[in-house]
Amino acid sequence: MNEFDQMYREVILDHYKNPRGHGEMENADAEAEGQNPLCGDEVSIYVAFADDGETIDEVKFSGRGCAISQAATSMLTEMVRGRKAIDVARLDKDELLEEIGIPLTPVRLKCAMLGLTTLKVALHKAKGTPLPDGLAGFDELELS
Amino acid sequence: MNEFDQMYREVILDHYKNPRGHGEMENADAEAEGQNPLCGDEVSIYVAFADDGETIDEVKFSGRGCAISQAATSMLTEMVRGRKAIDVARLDKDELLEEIGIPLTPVRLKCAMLGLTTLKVALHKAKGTPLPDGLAGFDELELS
Amino acid sequence: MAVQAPKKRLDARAIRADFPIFEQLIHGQPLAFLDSAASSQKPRQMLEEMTEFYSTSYANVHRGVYVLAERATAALEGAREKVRALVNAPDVREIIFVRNATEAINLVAYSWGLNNLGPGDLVVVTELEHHSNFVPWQYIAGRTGAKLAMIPLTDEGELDLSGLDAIAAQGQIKVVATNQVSNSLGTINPVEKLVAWAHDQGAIFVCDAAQSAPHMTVDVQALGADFVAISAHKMCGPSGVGALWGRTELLRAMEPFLLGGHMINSVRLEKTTWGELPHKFEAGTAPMAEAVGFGAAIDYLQAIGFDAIEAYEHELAAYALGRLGELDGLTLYGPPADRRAGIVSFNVEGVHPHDVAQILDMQGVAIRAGHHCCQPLMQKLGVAATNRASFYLYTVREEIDQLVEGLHTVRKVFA
Amino acid sequence: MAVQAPKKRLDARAIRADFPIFEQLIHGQPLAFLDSAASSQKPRQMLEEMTEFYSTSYANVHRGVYVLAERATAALEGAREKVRALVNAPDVREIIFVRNATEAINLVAYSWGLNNLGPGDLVVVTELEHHSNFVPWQYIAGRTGAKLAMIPLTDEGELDLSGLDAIAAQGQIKVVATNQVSNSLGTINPVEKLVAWAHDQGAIFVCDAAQSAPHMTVDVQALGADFVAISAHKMCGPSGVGALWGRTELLRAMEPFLLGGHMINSVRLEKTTWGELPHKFEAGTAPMAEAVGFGAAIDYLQAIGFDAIEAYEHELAAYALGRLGELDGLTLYGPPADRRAGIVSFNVEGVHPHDVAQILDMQGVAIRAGHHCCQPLMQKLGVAATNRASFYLYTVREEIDQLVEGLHTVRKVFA
Ligand SMILES: Cc1ncc(COP(=O)(O)O)c(C=O)c1O
Ligand SMILES: Cc1ncc(COP(=O)(O)O)c(C=O)c1O
Repeated sequence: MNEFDQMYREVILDHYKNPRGHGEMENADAEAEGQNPLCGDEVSIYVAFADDGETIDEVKFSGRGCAISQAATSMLTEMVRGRKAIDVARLDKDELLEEIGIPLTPVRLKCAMLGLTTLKVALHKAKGTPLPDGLAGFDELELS
Repeated sequence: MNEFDQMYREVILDHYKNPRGHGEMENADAEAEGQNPLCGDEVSIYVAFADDGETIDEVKFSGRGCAISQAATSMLTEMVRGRKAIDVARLDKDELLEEIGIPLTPVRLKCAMLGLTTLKVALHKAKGTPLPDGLAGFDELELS
Repeated sequence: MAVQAPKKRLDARAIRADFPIFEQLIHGQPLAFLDSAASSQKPRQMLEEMTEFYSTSYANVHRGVYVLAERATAALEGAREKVRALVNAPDVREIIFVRNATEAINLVAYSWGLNNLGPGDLVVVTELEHHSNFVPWQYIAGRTGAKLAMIPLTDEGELDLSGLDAIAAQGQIKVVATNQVSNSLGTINPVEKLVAWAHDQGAIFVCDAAQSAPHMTVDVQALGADFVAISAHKMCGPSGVGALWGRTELLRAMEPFLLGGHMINSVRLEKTTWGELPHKFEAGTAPMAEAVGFGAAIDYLQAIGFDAIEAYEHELAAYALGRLGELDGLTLYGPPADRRAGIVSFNVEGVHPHDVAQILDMQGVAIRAGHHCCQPLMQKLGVAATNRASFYLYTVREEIDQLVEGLHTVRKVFA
Repeated sequence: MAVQAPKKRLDARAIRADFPIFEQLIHGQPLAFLDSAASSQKPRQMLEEMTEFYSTSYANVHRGVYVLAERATAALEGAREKVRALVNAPDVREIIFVRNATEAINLVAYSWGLNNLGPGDLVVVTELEHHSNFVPWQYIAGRTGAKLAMIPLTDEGELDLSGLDAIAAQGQIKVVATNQVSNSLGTINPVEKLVAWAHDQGAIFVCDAAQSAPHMTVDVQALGADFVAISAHKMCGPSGVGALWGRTELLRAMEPFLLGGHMINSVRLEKTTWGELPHKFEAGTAPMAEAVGFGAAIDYLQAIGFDAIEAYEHELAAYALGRLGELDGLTLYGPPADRRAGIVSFNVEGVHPHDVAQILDMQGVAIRAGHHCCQPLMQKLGVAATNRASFYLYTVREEIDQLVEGLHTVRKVFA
């Protein structure tokens, strides 16, 4: 298997072409926008909590980006549904990277992390918890 | 003859130790100050004209500087006495350099030219003639 | 600017042999380096001259009385004279060494702008500007209360000059700042016309020549501009050095920008006075070896000849536009080959530029994918990013073929 | 700061063999290079690392998706991490690459000063400052209406801290800016004390470490300063690069300084937003190869060890002060050897420093003659200029002997 078959393996292309959770959400319980100034890619993330106000019931995302960022965000929506907001806000990025399962260079790592970082910001904002220093550490990603 | 015997030949040292025209002058007809920002050396030049208002009757200088700048200025006072102001204001620097008669590196050339440039400024100021562009060209010398 | 028959044709294959970067394989493939607009590769001759300088003639410049300091000063000032000759400046003291074109523009924006702009004034840039000729003006305009206006683009990616009067009606134009060649689209802009317009308005004209100076003769006197900014690293020189050219009268009248050692005449607690040009604008230890390398790069380019370089790049651009035109689902941006420098921007339908560039990289092809520091232009084009292939004197047609091959693979992966 | 027994002694003769500059004769004599305080010579290892970078890994950084751009980015960011470790900064994003210490100080003066200083405020420097840590403050204070005050010197050439309260009474102190080691006298200043005083006043402390970082461990956390400025060229690195360290909170709160490519997050005609640290302060193409060379220089120095370097220089200073003391009619400036770095300033009675340096040069001895960019200090000393001999890790005692020999000749010529 050559390198680009590895990087653009079937599952990545599938998530890219058929993104799960793609769309917007009105009256989301949590929401944030992020962009990657290196390439101008943008993502908006919307979260609806279950009745307990803690469990993630639904996640949607919109925006534009490369296959890696779009696929990673699509996978992310599948990963976090049903989990507690607090756990996801602290999610180890390796968990997502494992799911993505391809070797990433530093520049592409930023693509892959755009969705997760934006989701974390949405959750922290909704819960009023301070952004951990490690998050601000995604220094190429502008979050708002 | 080795290099420093050449550069610090007898006549230079003589002018340095016994500068001609050293001193200040009250009510000078022309006067200017110059300094070399590379080393902080300063010179003030004073000129008295003869009754025709054109001939340089007396030149004096004060200030501090290295052997080259002091000797060159001392030699200069001997060179210009009795000449017309207008000719001295246009004096070719090579005439002075020939008199000095030693090889000069670019940095030391600035030392050697401090007195002459300041004298020219004094004369132009006194005569109300504009500083020629070539003078402003002594770009390391601050004149006032 | 039509393609002129150059006196001599350049031999890209021979030139290429001067560039050590091509002596390696990338992902097992020969390197097709198509990102020279971001920064060019370096010829051995230039690298050797810098090493030689450090090894035999290095010392801090200007103030030293000893041999090494004299040699270093002569080398730095010799490089300044080479830059002067490159841009045909009337006086070598108008050449100021800076880090890059960005700093050159900031120097003017701060030093001229902070002291000459105010409410009611207008700074005019274009929709085609690199951020480095946009954000400094926006920021300094903001600080001084002046306004920023933008000359828009036609659909072909050329400046639309039909609305100039409307812009002039918005305020007192004090600065017009545009590039000579667009780094995104390769567009060659009608700078002479804009200079005339700027001067009619009583404005100064700042020319960002970062992308033109590597590829064509830039003659500041023929241009008539007031300030010109260039970067060495885009023209076979080292990183860390660039030059600002400015008119003596303007530079003399300006306040200095960076303050410190070397740029002064005398320093007192009560009052400090500035040195003469160019020193007044060169605070602190200069990028000495970098300036020497810049000089060596100029020697290298001039030996080949800017006419030959420009003509060759037009050929490459035409060839690339032709070959890329063979591909389906490809959008090409910018003007026709005869009105553009060796830069080609495009998008592949349904594939994000990052993915295009990534898959190309795996085939040894280096292009740039992104906004190219031109977000206002990207907005205009309605995209987040484009792919950009850019050429230089060492580029060979095989590299463009390798790009086209690679794009076929991109389409296959995303089929 | 007492001399500590270093873990290992350095072998200057072996180190010297790494520096190609010493492979030549000057006026037929071996080179006695005693001007390292102005700029240091370069080891082969550093030069090779830069050439290697250009030859194998060069491209513009950060934005590129392809292999060369990734290598170049890794090299630049690797160098940043080396600078971080050098100064023990808590976070690598606090390291900003600039051209030199002068630019680093200007960055703070403009970006922090323009927005935080005003009438009634006071900026405090010392009589011992290099122009680069004096003129920027004077200029920005002037622009904002703040005042500049100077901590004076004792007759021994050390800071006189007895008048600090009187200074504080003159206004609201907002900035205290001093060097850690004086480039003219070699004085090692009590920076920690001054930092504490500055913070008591609610002021920020800017440390000019241009002359200390090459010679001793500079630990920004131990110092407690808010900003620290260094230059690579004084510490075996290339020209064209230096670093500013600043506290994250301050850097985050500050406006950017240079504007343009790379330092933005998004650019719109209506509004532009800044990138994250350190990018916010690094507009345009970085001095990439220079940063790589800086990193290599740090590796080189750390392999030898700053403790060993500092101890060795104290030895050389003591030896030089002893030998110079043998000469009649020589005035020595500055503190005793144990309170100074490897810098010795002096004057020869009746002989202008330019003449001293010239005659020494003819004997292969390179020293500096002038005001050393310290005119306020020269005023205090009541001289226009001094001679300065300065040492580094490649200096050998024979060079100091050669200096003393040469001074005998100076006396003979001017007898
Ligand atoms: C104490 C001190 N501060 C600042 C500087 C300025 O350094 P640079 O010229 O590298 O900016 C120097 C170097 O001359 C210095 O010795
Ligand atoms: C048109 C244009 N202007 C300005 C710049 C900025 O150049 P530098 O990053 O060397 O300052 C560039 C380079 O990217 C450019 O292409």
